[in-house]
Amino acid sequence: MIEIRFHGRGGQGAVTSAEMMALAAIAKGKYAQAMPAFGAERRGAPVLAFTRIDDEFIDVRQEILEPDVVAVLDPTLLAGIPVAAGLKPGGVIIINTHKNPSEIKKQLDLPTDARIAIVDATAIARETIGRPITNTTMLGALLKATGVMKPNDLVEPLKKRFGKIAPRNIDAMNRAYKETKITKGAS
Amino acid sequence: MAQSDKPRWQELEIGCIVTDPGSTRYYKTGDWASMVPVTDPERCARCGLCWVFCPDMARIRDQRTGAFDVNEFYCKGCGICARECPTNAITMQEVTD
Amino acid sequence: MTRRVGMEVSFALSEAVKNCNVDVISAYPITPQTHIVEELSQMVADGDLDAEFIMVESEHSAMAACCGASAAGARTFTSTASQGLQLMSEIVFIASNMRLPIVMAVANRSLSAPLSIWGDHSDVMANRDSGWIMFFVESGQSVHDHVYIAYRVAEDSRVLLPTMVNLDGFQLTHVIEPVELIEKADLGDFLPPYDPQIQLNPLKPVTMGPAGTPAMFTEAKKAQEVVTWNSRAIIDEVWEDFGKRFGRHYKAVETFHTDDAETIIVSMGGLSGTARAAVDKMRKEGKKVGLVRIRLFRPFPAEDLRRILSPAKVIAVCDRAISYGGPGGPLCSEIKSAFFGYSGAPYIANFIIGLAGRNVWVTDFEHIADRAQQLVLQEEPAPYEIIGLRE
Amino acid sequence: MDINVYAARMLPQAEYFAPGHRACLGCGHGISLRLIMKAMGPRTIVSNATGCVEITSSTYPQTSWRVPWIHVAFETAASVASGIEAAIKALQRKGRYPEKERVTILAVAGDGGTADIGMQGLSGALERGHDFVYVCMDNEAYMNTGIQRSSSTPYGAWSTTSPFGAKSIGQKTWKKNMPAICAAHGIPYVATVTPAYPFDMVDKLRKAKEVEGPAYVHVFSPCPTGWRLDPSMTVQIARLAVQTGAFPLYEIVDGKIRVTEKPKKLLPLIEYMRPQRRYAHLTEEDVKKIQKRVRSEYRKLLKREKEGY
Repeated sequence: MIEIRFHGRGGQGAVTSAEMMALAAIAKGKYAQAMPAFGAERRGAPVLAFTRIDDEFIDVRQEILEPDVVAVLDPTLLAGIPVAAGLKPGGVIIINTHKNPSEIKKQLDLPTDARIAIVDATAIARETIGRPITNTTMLGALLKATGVMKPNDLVEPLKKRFGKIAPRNIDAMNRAYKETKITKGAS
Repeated sequence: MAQSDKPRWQELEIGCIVTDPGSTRYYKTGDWASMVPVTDPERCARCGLCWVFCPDMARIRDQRTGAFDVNEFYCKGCGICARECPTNAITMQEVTD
Repeated sequence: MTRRVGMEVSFALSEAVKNCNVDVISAYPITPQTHIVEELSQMVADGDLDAEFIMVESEHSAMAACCGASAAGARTFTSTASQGLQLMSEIVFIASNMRLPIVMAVANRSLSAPLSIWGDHSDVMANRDSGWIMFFVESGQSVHDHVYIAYRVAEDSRVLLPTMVNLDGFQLTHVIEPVELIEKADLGDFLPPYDPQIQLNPLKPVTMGPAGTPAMFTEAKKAQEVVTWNSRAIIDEVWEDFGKRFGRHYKAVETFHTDDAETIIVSMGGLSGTARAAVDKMRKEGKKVGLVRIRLFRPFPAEDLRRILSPAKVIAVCDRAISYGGPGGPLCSEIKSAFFGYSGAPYIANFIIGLAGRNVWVTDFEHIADRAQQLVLQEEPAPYEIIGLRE
Repeated sequence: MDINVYAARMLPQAEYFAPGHRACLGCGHGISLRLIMKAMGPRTIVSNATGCVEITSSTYPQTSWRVPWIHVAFETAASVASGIEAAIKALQRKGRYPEKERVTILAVAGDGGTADIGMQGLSGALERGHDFVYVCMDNEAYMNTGIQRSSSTPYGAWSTTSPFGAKSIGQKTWKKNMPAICAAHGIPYVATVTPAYPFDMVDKLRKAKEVEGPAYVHVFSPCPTGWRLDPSMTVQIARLAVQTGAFPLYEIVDGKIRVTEKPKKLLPLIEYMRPQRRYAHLTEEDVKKIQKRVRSEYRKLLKREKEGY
């Protein structure tokens, strides 16, 4: 089972990212689960969302404390939120940032042999979608960093969810898939 | 104590519905009356106002004469008919056994 | 054929309501039930569901309108949660004695105060004695299936009782997961059109909901009690038929690894999944732990529970509600009374978990199993314990 | 002779509300319900709130109703009616309702079930525009439970929970204006009626029935028991209520008011109050004060009628 935790701010679409991953996995015949952390938070507040993907029926319904993958949709979260908390050894953290990996590494408390994937999702989203909404862009980075599915697998769920603006979101995902850089994390 | 004249639980309708419409017609409210209206058929104008104003449907019209009189099975003896009768044809009298 | 899709559990529920071809929906929005009524509104707006949707001004009116609609012979649906269930509670009790086969999905949520939008079983437990048949489901699939099952049971002429499908707020309602949708065509004659036994109809007038004097009230309640117990046979029959048709087999009490278990965790609703994962883990570690999931809460499956739980040494009952100043959790007190007077009862420990959506982890269930085994060694029976409490 | 003499013969003979009901002797509801049901006819379904009407007409295993009738709870007459209306709409559309013609849905509730506990449900049903007739059987207090005040109890009246005493005049508030509240929902028909004017009552209820959408009819229905009144005076007191201006008869059709009974000169209010011992404790001053208010309210109605709103 792969467990993914998304960090974002209310309104940035972290929940949508989690849902798109689950829907794509289910469409491929896998078992998957997506859920938000059920807070009372409103637009702008830090939020969490979770996705589980497995080949077998998923029993657990708890939130994810020890993720295999963490995706951070908003670079400003790094300052206040321990986004890497519980990240499994060998896990991967994907961060939307224009900074370079060594700068980012200093801000994070990473387990041994964790990997860092970085992508300037905000820039890509701005250029491709026209708005700094990074949820679909970050999906590209997530796919690149984990290999759990191919960008093509997300096309149908994205089309269904985004309708007319789906092509731009798919472009953003594909571009992020290409531009994501993965490095080893803590030594 | 068993109440043998009442239905047993097995005999109740689904959801205690009542399937006989208007079945209170079997219930004698005439017992309540301490007064009873007595109508003078000579003075009765056959207007039917007593029938209109009776809360208990206790005014009946004589098919032959058209005059109105009391149905003692239902009449509770309120006296509205006597008070409303435009020709003062009705008087209230005490019920005697 | 059934179609396997990923969807939010609230939508899987709404799909089933649509496929049941309900005639009237009457509901008032409340978190975490909102996605259900939003989806159903859209279905009606799109013409996918030919029903009257009464957007009432309160849950009290929601249930009252359901009573009117059901009495007029309509297949009727509503959904609520928490404060909403409490507000309509007066009418919830009336619907059952009037034998109106309304189906209601309750997105279980805690009761104020303090105000909480998050899930537990306080709402349904406060309506425990309302005379409704009560199912508890634990996955999107069982939610979807139990809408069909609920209508089939409720409308059976031998039953005619309102039926509640309890699904945990957020932990089920807001989760996306795979569901095999039963399409209308697959449903076949599993759910025949509703043929009302009693109906408000000018061609055959009946009086419904008359005043009951002391001379008949007791008989009316006895009749209600008997029909509620008798519904169990029909529920089993419907589950069996459902299993044959759709391959998913449901029972009043479902078991995992209970045969040789020394410790059995008892759970109800959405947290059963996490409990099952915990039991799997403990089994791998060689611990003789099993799990019982109670799917049917009313009529209460006391006999099934006695049979299944008797061989174990320790039972750990998990409640998501407290009976203040009473015996702890309502589920546990029912299980204890199911055993009272029977010889060879196991030790029964009670744990309060997941109040107002408090996370319950696999490790919590491991702790519950361990703790129950410690408690059995104590001389005095222990009162309930609250899991995850800061003290 | 009174116009009502001819009216009697023009009323339908059929009774849909049966005798043998357990209402008090001289009960205004008995007269009103008979007349209401004559106007509604046999193709009617009644949703009844808990109250005097409900309890005296449905003592299991008997019923006074010859039409389909349902009682759910105290505050639910309108919401249950909405459910019935929606169900019949859906079932007729789907060809699954035995009656193919238009069915009249009648909600019946007392003043407590309307102006107090049932107000929210009524407002909701009016706002949603269900096709139904709502009748408020106003006997100006909770009579079923033993004469407790409601918001429909008139100023100064005694009740068991608005007693008069050294520091109390009795009811301290003016009667809530339910017809105005209902009219404010913009519904097509609102009317006030009383059994002393039976022809007017049946006429208005027929209009209420015919109109599409919600109709609200406020029935001034004297309660000899609660008003401490000679039971033979039920009709007379209702007539006096109209003639003194205490309860004016009017209708509001699509927002326009028409006063349907206009006494040439209003009688002194004391003639209406004197026979009712619920007012016996009032001083002359009190009566003057109440009459002043009654007359100013009545003038307001006439002004509204004249100005056409």
